Amino acid sequence: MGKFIYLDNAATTKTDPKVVEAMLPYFTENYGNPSSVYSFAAANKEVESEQREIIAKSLGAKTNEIYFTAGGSESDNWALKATVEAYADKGNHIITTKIEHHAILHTAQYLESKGIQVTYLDVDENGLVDPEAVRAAIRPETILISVMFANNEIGTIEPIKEIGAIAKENGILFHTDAVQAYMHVPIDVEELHIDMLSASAHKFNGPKGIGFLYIRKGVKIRSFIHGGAQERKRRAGTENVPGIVGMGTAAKLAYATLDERAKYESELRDYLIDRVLKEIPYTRLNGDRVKRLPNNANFSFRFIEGESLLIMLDMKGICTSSGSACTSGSLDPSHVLLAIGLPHEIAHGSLRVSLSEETTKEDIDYLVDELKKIVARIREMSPLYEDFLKKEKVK
Amino acid sequence: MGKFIYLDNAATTKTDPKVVEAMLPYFTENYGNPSSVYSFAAANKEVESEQREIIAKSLGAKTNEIYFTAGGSESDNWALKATVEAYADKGNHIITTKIEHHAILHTAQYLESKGIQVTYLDVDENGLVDPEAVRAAIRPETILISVMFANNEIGTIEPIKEIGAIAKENGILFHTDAVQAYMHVPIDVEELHIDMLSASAHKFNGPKGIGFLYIRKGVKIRSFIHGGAQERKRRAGTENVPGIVGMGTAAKLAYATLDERAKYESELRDYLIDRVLKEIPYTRLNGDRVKRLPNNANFSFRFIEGESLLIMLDMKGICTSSGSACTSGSLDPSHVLLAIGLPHEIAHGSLRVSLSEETTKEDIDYLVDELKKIVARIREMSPLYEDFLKKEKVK
Amino acid sequence: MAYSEKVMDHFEHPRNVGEIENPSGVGTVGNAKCGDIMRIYLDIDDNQVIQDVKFKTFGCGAAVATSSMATELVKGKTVEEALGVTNKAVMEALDGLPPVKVHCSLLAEEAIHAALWDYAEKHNLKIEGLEKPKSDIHEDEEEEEEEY
Amino acid sequence: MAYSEKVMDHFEHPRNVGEIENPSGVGTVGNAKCGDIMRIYLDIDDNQVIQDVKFKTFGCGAAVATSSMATELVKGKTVEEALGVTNKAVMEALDGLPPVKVHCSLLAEEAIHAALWDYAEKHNLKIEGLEKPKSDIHEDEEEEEEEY
Ligand SMILES: Cc1ncc(COP(=O)(O)O)c(C=O)c1O
Ligand SMILES: Cc1ncc(COP(=O)(O)O)c(C=O)c1O
Repeated sequence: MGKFIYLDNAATTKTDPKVVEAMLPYFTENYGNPSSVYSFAAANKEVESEQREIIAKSLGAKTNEIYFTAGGSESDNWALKATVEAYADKGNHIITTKIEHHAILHTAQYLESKGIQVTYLDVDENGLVDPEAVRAAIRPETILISVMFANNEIGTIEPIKEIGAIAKENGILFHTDAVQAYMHVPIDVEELHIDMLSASAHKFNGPKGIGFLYIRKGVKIRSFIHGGAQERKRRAGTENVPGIVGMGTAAKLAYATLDERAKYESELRDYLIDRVLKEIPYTRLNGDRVKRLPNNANFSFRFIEGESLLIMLDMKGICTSSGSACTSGSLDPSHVLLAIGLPHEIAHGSLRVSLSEETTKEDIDYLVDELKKIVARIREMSPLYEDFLKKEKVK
Repeated sequence: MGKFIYLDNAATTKTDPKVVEAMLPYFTENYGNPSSVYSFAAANKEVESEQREIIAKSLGAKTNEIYFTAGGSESDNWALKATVEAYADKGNHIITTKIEHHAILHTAQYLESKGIQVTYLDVDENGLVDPEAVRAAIRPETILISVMFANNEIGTIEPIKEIGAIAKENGILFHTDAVQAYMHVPIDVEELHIDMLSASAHKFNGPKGIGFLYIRKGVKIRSFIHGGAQERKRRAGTENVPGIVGMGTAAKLAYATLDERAKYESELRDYLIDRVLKEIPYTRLNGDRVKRLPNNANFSFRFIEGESLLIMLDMKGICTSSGSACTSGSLDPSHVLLAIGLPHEIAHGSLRVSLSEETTKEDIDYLVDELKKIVARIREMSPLYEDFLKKEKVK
Repeated sequence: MAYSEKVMDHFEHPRNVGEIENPSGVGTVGNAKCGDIMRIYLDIDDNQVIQDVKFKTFGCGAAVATSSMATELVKGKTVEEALGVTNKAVMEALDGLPPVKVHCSLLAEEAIHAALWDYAEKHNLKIEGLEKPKSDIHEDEEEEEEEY
Repeated sequence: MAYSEKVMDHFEHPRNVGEIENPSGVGTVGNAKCGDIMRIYLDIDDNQVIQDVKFKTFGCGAAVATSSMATELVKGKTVEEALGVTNKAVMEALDGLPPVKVHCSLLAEEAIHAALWDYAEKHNLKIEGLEKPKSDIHEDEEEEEEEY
């Protein structure tokens, strides 16, 4: 095998070997069901509590405000659907944005089919939500504002604090999908007035299939998955102890390195952005230049379709994505890129590069060098580029 | 540490070390998101398919009828809630039983709060549902029958084939919660006319936090967790690849040994039942003597409360349970034991012993010997036993 | 269950299990439906000092431990002093109880009161501050999750 | 994406990429909105034999591979034979396509037809069996999951 450079950390991350090590005893040794009476298993309840505490601390939350789920999608579904149900007497309107992940967007559309009113806020050309637009969208019957912390495709970080303050002022619950942001930027639920927050372990070097929903004490939502009395009766199902330990361990490790990681990755990211914009013509950066996840860069190369680009990069041992992983295979261009105003043919030609702390400057140099060649090669093959050149000549 | 005898395999099982070994590469090496384009990650799509095939084969189902979930509770919630939604024009009545797991029971109660009509069928003193009672409960507006394959507390195996036939005859969907039965008794969804089936990996030496819902092709239910296009657009969320591989591997191993395991365990179970009933007075076996899970025994000891019994057994290194794990900590006696007609004070004194293929005759002998002493000791302390003896004397 | 060591000790080695023949007072509280029944026997001398105390309990680990501790706490005390032994005192002496088990300590307090009431009735006494005990304290219980 | 080796080969080494100056016929189909555009250039001699063919494609891996394969299949054929090159033939020659990518093979067939139509119009010919091509075949698409 030749080169292997993984630059798709926004899709998923490598589980840290230390995390796996921490999980291992809970498969074959301490495998007991935490709800059991005997000490062998009941000890796992304690272990769970410790993980909950690690996570709570990282958010400025209380231990009993953290509820384990099977991942970001479940957390998002829970937050939206259960809020709508619990606050039905208060109103039937929710506010979200056009650039949410499908876990929010499709859930909101589902709720619309059940008679809920949904406002999907526009964003500006950098993907930013205007807090004043949030305020303007509030109605007497608004029960929930859900705005993602940072966008998974273009990396833009939203003005969460401002939106949180508006929500609080108006007595409306505020949920944020922080799946991309948690453990990549600092988050304090008190300071930001966040009432609910979704996260997923596999986005910060934890295992897949485990996540959590932070629910502020006093928020009256009930279960999304009904059954046993786990998670203070709010989320049924035998606890995924190895997964929980994996997520807790990953959170502990990631929290300790948050600042230095962010610094390292954002410098590398800026180096990447600068080189690409300078060296490859007809290219734009998507997302805000400054209010941006430390590990995210997203480009559009005109006259180029994304999948070809990805496959050619793959042939050079480079893993990247176009749009979000979940929608690849679909024929539609990214709803996020359309929302920031890109025309269809440009939206089709986007590339997301998401770094990790293991990414090196050499990796980035290799990427950019290959990218230049590949973009040139695909453009050679593109009828759109042909037409463009012909028009240029005429001028 | 002294003795350690795990006899609570109905609560959860040890993850097979071979299963863990199979999972390991998917944490730190093949960690790619299966929805990604590049070959490194896309290969995981294949791997997933293989697991799906193993499971489909074990049920006589087709590969694309297996949908991965986060466990039995999610599968149960999905089956009930999505059916009610998808078949709303057909009707608003579902039929289930009084002895279902809370994942079904609480979901059904939730649906009642949304205006769905639910019939909870009685069972006989052995916990058996009468197929004719199912037939009698059918109304023109009945859209779903959900009867568990085998009960998690008392181990009774329900007449699934007869119920399946009745459902089919009447054109009504049939779901079965097979969380306790799958990989413990043979199941063929064609032969038994099952339209949907829930299972959970940690009940057959797979990992926690992963399960599946079998959905017969043609059943029109949609997503319960909305979002990305995973699982043929029916269940969103980045696939839990290690979990899926763990479940597939566990299913493969368990399927290969199903018959011999069932034979071994049921012989041991019968030995246990015979000894206990013979050697401990004022004791009854709960659940059907013959139509019973190979690894389940459930007893009621009069004048005794279950938790004390469990703790004393725990002190002897024996892990067992009383009622189901999920409800321990609650003060209510098991709804299953009440449904088979036990009075409250007897329902409080039940003990579930669930074996595995690792359980030995020596383990059982040790258990019974300790049990005799402990039961005697607790009865000595019991005011109910005191009253009973006084009454006996008067006679 | 996360019982304290003290609870486990009193569960494993319960003090004062048994009956007293011809007790000065006996009280039984709780009911089988809820899963715990406690019976306390008191032997009280002419100076209203509790000379001996025994119990029988049908119930969980906490029920046994609180019965045991309650008997220890009232033994050798006067009736008046025994009345002051609250469920809080029992809990503290046991280094605490899990929230779902707090009702056991209430039951233990109530069992003592019931035995004292029986003593008072039998001896035609009026004990200051002693009310007719409820036989079942479960109605007082609260859900753990108060906010929803 | 699970492309066959053949698809990958044609994607990595596409045959007949380029333009033909003064082509006998040229056809462009698809649209940028849907993410694929194919343009086929034909050089057809007086005996209606396709002497040369070139393509340019904006699109995914399958779009490039089907364009490449389609040009290979029509090269050296007569116009009539070329008309018989269906999307099925292209798919088979590529050892199949993932279900979501079948439309690419339809697009390739359509691009050939469009170029032939252009050739026919320019030369005032009527080609038996050739209909005016749709520029966009996406309307024919089906959801993968037919049953719900
Ligand atoms: C019959 C039955 N159904 C459903 C479940 C729920 O499965 P899980 O805890 O894996 O969500 C269980 C076990 O807990 C069970 O025994
Ligand atoms: C912003 C955002 N929300 C939600 C999700 C869903 O998380 P998961 O796939 O872990 O369910 C993702 C990632 O896939 C995401 O990036």
